[in-house]
Amino acid sequence: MEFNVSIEQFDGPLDLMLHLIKENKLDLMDLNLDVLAEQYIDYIHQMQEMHLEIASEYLTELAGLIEYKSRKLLPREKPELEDEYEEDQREKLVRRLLEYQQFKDASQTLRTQFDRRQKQYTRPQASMVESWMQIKSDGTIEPQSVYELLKAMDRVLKRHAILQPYETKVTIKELSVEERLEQVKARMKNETQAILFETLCEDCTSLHMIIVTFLAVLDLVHQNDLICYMDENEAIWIRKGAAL
Amino acid sequence: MKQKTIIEGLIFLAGEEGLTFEQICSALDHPVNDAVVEDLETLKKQYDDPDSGIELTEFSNRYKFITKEAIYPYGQRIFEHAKPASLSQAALETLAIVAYKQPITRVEIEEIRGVNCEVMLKKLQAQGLIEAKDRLDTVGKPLLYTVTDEFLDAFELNTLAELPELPQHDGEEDLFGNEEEE
Amino acid sequence: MKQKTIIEGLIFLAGEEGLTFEQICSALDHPVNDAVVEDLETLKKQYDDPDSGIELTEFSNRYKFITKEAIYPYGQRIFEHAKPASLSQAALETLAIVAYKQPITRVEIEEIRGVNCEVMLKKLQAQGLIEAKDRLDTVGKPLLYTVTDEFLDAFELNTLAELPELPQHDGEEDLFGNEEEE
Repeated sequence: MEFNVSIEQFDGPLDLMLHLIKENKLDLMDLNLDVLAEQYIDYIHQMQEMHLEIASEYLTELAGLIEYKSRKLLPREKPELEDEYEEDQREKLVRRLLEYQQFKDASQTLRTQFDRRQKQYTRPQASMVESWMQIKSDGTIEPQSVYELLKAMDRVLKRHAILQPYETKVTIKELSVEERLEQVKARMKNETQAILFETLCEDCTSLHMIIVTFLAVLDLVHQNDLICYMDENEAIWIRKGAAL
Repeated sequence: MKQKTIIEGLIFLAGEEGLTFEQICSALDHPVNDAVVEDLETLKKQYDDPDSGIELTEFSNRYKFITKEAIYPYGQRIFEHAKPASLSQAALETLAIVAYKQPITRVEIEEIRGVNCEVMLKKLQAQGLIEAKDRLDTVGKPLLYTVTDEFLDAFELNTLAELPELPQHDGEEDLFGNEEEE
Repeated sequence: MKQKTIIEGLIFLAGEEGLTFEQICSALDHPVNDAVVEDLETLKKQYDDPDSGIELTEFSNRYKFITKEAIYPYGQRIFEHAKPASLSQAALETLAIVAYKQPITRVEIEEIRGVNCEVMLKKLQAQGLIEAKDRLDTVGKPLLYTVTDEFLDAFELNTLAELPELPQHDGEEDLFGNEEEE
């Protein structure tokens, strides 16, 4: 028998057993423990042959199943007792598998809810609030949870990432020259006087954006939308052109 | 100023922390429970409008404003870092067990999952989704794990009573009918 | 979804820092300046309604939502009576930065927190939670802050190595994505 699923894909021995039950179309309510045990033992052996690391939990269950199998192979001296053992082992395992399956199912619902909630943004508490809070002044510190510290750091990092999108390179979709061109045109349309290139760059938050602005200005000069000149201090002045 | 207006502003001020019903009442001049409930309902409806990018939610008994899910892809374009966390199958299973069975000890969780959960429990604790405040009064005094308010918020729940009933597998139905392969 | 709806959601999630016109445009699908300006105007008017507790402001080229000022006194009632924390959020955040990044200068802390921390650092030093024994060997020789033994006591730690691991926010590695059970 070939097994195509690697052990890393299972969340533990019970997960693996549920998979084997499904693969072999076994009935969980009337479980054929012989088949399951055989499959499980084969599977673990195959994984071992592939030199995959097998967590101890899998081996614990393996030991139980090997014991079950070997008992069945031994000549039976007290048939009633053995039957009882077999029934107990089976019932116990089925009960565990059913309970595990329940939580596996429940976790699917939880996943849906979690994923949806993750896609909704919140915003930090207004900074005003902090100034309203009273802070204990006697200087003594009660024992604190280290997780409060972790949460605080997490908050800081999240906020840092959100509030400084430009500084964290490639965070922002870069503005294209075409888009900037339209913005500059809109801006210059109502400008009767010449303005400094720097003024045009007031909303720039990165070097990239300044370069894009410059390229847009060059384009617009070429199209006679803008007139551009440099003064004695090498400052660049821009004025509305004939075409705008 | 209308009471509804004040409530709206207050919830907004509180940001991600949100406000409980009691906190809202404590800020109002002469709060009448029914009137506050009504205002909250009106606000909820108002923001439910598909033209609104924001919604008013009540998770973990706290009212807070959050953006609608449909805003997410656009938000990502500006804030690439605001990627959502994801939880592994193992993490979700462990959380499910704690949520349905709490308070519960590590050993009990491990019995159900069939694997050692020590590292996982530490991670979930660090993530603020579970906590261990009490200990079972037995040999070894093992820690008792419960889910946190943050868990409720992360899973869109107001209280644990809102958890869907555990699926029962007592015979007839196809056990793997709803199984999803990954 | 309407463009106005997206703009509303984006400005909301940007918090107090707000968004520039260009940032808003960069998130939209096919932004036309005039249409975006119009949406912003409509939103402004919509929130100008005296019944709204929130307003859309434009200050130094950034759009942001804030709570109307008339609501502040009500907010103050909630938060000044809130159980006074022995360490404020700001104090915890500053401590967290020192603990995770030490030794660290004031300027570095301020870069991370985005606000001036001079007073806070003095306060924490007075409380004995941090200290500044060394100086960085660079221009100005700034002080290097580290946490104290008292800090370790307060947080029930033996060494800083016991601090819980920080979750990843760089999107490259999901927090629980590569989970391995032990």
